[in-house]
Amino acid sequence: MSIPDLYQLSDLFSTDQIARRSRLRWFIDDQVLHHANRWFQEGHFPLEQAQALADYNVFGATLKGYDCPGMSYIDYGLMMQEIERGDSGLRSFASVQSALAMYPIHAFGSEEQKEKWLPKMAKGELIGCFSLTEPDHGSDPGGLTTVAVEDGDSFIINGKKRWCTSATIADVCILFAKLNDRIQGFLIEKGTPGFNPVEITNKFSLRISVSAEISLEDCRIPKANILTDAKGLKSALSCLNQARYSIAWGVIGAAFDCFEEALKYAKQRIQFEKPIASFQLVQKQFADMWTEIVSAQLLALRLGELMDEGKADPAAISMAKRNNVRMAMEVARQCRDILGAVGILDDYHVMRHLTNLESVFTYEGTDHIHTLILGEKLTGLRAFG
Amino acid sequence: MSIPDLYQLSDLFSTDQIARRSRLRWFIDDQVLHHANRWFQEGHFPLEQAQALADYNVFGATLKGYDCPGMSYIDYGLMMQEIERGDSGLRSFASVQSALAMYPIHAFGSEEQKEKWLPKMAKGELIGCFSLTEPDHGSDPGGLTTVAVEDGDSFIINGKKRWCTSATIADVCILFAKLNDRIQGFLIEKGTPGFNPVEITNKFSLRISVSAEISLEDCRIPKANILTDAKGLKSALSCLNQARYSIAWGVIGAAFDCFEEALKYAKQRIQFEKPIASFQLVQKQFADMWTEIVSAQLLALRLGELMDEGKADPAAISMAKRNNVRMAMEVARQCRDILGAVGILDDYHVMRHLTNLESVFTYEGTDHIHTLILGEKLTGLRAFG
Amino acid sequence: MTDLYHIDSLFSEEELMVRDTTRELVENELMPGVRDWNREGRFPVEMAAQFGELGILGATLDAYGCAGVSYNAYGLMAQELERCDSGFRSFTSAQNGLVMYPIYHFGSEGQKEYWLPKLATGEAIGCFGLTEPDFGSNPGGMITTARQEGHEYVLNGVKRWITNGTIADIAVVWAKLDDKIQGFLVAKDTPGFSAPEIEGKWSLRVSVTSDLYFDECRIPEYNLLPEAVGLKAALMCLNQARHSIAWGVIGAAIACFEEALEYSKTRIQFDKPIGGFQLVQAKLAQIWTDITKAQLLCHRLGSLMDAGTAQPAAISMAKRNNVAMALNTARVCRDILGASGIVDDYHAIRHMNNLESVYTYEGTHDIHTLILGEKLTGIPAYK
Amino acid sequence: MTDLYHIDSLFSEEELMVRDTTRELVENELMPGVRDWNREGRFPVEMAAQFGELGILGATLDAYGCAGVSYNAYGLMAQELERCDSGFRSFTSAQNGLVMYPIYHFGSEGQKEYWLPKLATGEAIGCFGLTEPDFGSNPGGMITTARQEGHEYVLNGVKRWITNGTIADIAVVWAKLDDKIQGFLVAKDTPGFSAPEIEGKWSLRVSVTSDLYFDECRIPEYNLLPEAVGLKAALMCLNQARHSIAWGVIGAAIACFEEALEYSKTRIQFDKPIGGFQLVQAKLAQIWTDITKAQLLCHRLGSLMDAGTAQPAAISMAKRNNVAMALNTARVCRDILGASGIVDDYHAIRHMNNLESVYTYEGTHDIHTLILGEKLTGIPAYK
Repeated sequence: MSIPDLYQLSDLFSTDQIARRSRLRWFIDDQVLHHANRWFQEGHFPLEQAQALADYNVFGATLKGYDCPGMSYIDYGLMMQEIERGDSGLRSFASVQSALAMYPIHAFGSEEQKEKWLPKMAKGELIGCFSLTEPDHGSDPGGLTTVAVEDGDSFIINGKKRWCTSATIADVCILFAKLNDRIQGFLIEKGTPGFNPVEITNKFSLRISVSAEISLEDCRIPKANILTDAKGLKSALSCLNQARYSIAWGVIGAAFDCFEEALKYAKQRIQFEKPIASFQLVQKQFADMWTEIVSAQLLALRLGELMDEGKADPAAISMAKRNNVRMAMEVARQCRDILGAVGILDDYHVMRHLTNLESVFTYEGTDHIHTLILGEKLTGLRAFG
Repeated sequence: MSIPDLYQLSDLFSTDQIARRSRLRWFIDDQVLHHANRWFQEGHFPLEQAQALADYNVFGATLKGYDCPGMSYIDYGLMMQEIERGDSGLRSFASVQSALAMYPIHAFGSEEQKEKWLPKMAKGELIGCFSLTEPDHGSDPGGLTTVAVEDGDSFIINGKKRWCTSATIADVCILFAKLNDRIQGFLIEKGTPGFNPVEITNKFSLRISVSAEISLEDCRIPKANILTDAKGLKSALSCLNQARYSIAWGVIGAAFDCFEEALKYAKQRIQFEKPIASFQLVQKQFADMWTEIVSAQLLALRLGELMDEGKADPAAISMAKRNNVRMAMEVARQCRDILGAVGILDDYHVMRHLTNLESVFTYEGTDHIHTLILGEKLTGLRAFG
Repeated sequence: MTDLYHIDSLFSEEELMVRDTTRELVENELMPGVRDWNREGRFPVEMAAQFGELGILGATLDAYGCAGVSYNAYGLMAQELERCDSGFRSFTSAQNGLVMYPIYHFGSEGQKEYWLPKLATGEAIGCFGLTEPDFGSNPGGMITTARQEGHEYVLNGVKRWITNGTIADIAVVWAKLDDKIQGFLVAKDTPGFSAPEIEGKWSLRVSVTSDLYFDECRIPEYNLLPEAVGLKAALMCLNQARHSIAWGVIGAAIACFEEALEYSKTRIQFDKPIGGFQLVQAKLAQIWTDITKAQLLCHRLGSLMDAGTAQPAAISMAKRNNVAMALNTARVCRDILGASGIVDDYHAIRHMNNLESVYTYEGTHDIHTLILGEKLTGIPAYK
Repeated sequence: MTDLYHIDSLFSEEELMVRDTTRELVENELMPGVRDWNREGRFPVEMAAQFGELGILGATLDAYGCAGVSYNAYGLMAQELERCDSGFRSFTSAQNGLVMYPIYHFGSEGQKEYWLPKLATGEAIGCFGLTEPDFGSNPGGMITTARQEGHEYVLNGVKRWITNGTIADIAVVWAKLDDKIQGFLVAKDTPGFSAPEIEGKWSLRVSVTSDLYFDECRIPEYNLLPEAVGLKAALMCLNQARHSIAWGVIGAAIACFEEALEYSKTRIQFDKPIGGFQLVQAKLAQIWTDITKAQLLCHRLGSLMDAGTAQPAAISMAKRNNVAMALNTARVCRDILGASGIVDDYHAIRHMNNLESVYTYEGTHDIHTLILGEKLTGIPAYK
């Protein structure tokens, strides 16, 4: 990386962590960044490359047992950062596999469910997805209307879901529905009749990632497919916290990639007979961005320590998700500006990151929702819902 | 403190550090905050209270030997934070005593100078000041025009200095002048004929602090009063780095005080039959400020570690000074807004902090200068001077 | 300030003359004293007569000794006054929009004939008591009461943040009469009425701000303002004041801008004027643009007010935008002045502190945000 | 959008009619297709004739088949076109400001008579070659050359970021002739001249952007534009284009604003429309204010241009301010749309991406900053 490590953050990582980061970086450089703009143009999700991430112990990174890597949250965060240097869509896929599919099975599933799914998911042989959001219930998932009813040895599920990452390629879907008026998680296997995911194709953002709508029409699943220990909305939200954590790290990677690209360009681009990097206005942009990136790294790192110690308050995760995504968006926008006219071309990565981050700003809790989570934590007063 | 420690930063400090911080906080609450608004109105610097800081090992905190405390940079930073919770002017006084007077004597002085001055300065019995800036040379101190010439066993100094904190109350002034066209440091004792400090009285900002102009008219000092090991502008700048470090920590304290005051007010102030803290717009302000405060703490803390290890790049200090002062100003402004009409009264502290921070933004390297230091570090290209 | 958008040519000859006369008064009488008045925390009440002479008081009203100029002419007066200090504009906004306007529109013929000529000359000074300690953004919740007893009304309650309160000869006071908001006139020295000044302000020091206390305060029946019924009447007065604020703060912004620009051209660092550095030019360029837009907004608003077609939300938009603009301008200019910017040899920091009050009063920034939000969405979000 | 400042009443009947006719064309012919054109990355060149019919092409010029409307009328046209997509306004800005304007002002009578009527009907399309790969903000440094050989000029060099290049029948090209900048006309299919399209744009996809290559390209002597001498002539063209940009982006902003406002009123979360939440109202209030100010700025600018008194810095101020305003508006609206905002069922994200180009082209934001800075301080800080 060409950005000086001004706060010597590398010293805060172990040799192992650095080595692991380097290997993954090489993979992303070689196998992802070279193709990302084409994939983005085509709206193509590179499933094989995504599965190859298993070799780097990305999937279920922090989970213990069941052939999962059992690494630290900081290990996990660093990997997410490297993956999102490649693309936010690819990182979204990895977040979903780890935080939203494997995590709930690990946390709330039966022994049988864990043994059946987790080892193969950790290897990337099976893909998972997570379905909570509905067309009319985004920020207020508690209002969801998908319903499960008991019928002999089965549950029958009906409803509509939206914005479900990986749904059309997933082997298993962790889906939340109301059973006797209480939110409950279920495992739905690929190909179950009545489970119909349809890809959303007209996206401008996260085009290297599958998003889908799902209609559930009398979808019948065996009773054994209930997530035994999942209790109410709280369990679903605990998955989101895992995902939000990975976002807080990931977007730093997107910011890095933009920053490096813009810095390189600014040093080479000559105007008025000198590099534009020598102009005060441009230096101001870099100084602002650099400071924000370092601050975001420190925030993510401290949060990782707290996660490893099992002490992170959900509001702490909200603070990092909100701050770091804002930071990355601002960096992408400033870098696009520095690149000038060429910044809109797919010769460069900035515009892809810029549009991707629009989704990241909105998903897993919008900026507003995290604002109000912090507000409530601080004041004890709830200003939403 | 009523702000939840969301990132559990207290765990990062030792029991000793926490205890020391608590003692100093009690002193500031009891001896400073109760009187600060009055002192500010009167433009009064409370010299006795300032000297009492010696009991808390504030002066020359990080220096070793000569009865100095020999503490860590993080110890020092925490103290500066607590002092500036009280007032930026008081912290400025402490910064000058430690970083700009004791530090250069310790780093560049002769053995005799050290023994003469440091023990008594550490005890607060003697006060020091630092004089580099001139009326026409603020951001470019290299252009200074004050001149020293040899004359037998003396140097004779002529010139004009400005914005010299503590000058009228100081027992010794570390003053920079050109000797044979090279910048050199000198010790000038109080009462030396031709050394004439005059207080600047029409300030709106830092009114609990003495700022002065100094005119030097054939000011004759003994040859022994040269700072032997001070070599050029670089030595002067190394003092500024010490001071900037203390600012990066200090302003967090000012931000804390504003934030706590506004939070308390917002929870109690009823409008439309509910506390204004329950309004979304107000919660957004708190969420933004809180995030920035935590980030600033992490930045200062990491910088402190680097200082303790002797590895801090000057640009790293610039990043923290610039970011944290901006943060504190924004916090003060937002808090003033939250306080509404009462925010302009001296029943509250916010407006005092707000105006103080205007000076802090400018001094010890303006925001622009630090911007361009970061720009140069990053691009290798110098956009100023 | 270079008039890049030829904004002067949008005004009539008469409007420009009004502006220039006001500017002359400001330059000759106010600017030389403002530094000391600010230090002392004193409003030079002796200036009121001079404001009266120039037709500034009750400027937009017809007859009863008032000048009857256009809203844009009055706006230019406010701009010139606030170019010196927000305190002078505050005095005028209160006298004109909050005292003379309600007497003119809601008063009896007798009330008009008695008070308006004196107020127009500055012989009498007025204040406006609506805000209460616990009811700032939500004046409808007020708890000051009036009850009728024979041929008198008896007032009880407290008002706060009242500009001119301590120096006023007459107060327009709002209280609940049989649970309905009603306006009254209360003369200085009425028993049971007192108006002590609020001390310790770090903002608007060249302005008098007071509490009003009513303790079984008895006023004659004919001091009821007959048409001043309901909160709406009070809000109409506030709209008048907000118009003058939107204009006035442009003056504060221009003063800061001109000072900082001049400084940037003469302050040498690294062997050239700091105005030659890109970072400084970026700041100057932005605030110049912001001032220009604020001028256009105000000019348009004044035209709508003259035509009687300005909606209250249009006034909210201008008050909210222009005060935020001026506050930001003052801060940026303070920064450009560097260390010098903290001493009162320069005006920027005084304006900066003043504008903190202006940002809050006559509807906080957030309240105007929600007025616009309601206008757009149809949904009130105050609560 | 509620016209809170009665801005419509600032325009003449004729100007409003021009706007409404353009709006009708946009609604009927452009809006239904724009989503697909954007997906395909295609400019529907067949629309040019319809623009011609409505008098949009060469709108402000007199005679030679041009409509001769006011700058404000033309501005309103630009606004309506960009309400659909910045690509349409870009096409028009190039055709009008950068091709027809220089032919009209710098061309010979023969050039005018031959080209202007065809360009005005849309039968011919033009482009403007000034920017080079290494000379964007600093066009004076260009390295494209022209040399005279007998009755011909021979051009060598490369131009970049040329709107309409690949579809143009005629290019206005700037090159150094004896070291002095000079304008020429180069017709399509001239040997040695090629104009391949730039691929891979994620912005302005409904617009053709091209390189122009000149490799010993020979043009007849009479294709020199006689009065197009020096960089100043080229910059005069840019000022024309910038005026239309300043107007156009208001349309993009309005489109985003209206879409987001409508969405906020119908999207229910926590049992109420999100438009009822304070945080959403704060965003809507701010962008509404910003659009209103941009409209007033443009209206004033158009009046100055009609009067012939607009300084170039005044145009810079409006281009810089309004594009930044529109870009911010698009971003905020994209945010209000939530997850839906990333699909092209909604317009906001397309406008947002388009405006990234508009922020950069015809003088980047920073360059206009420094133009204003120089105007204020007298000191150029470009270098």
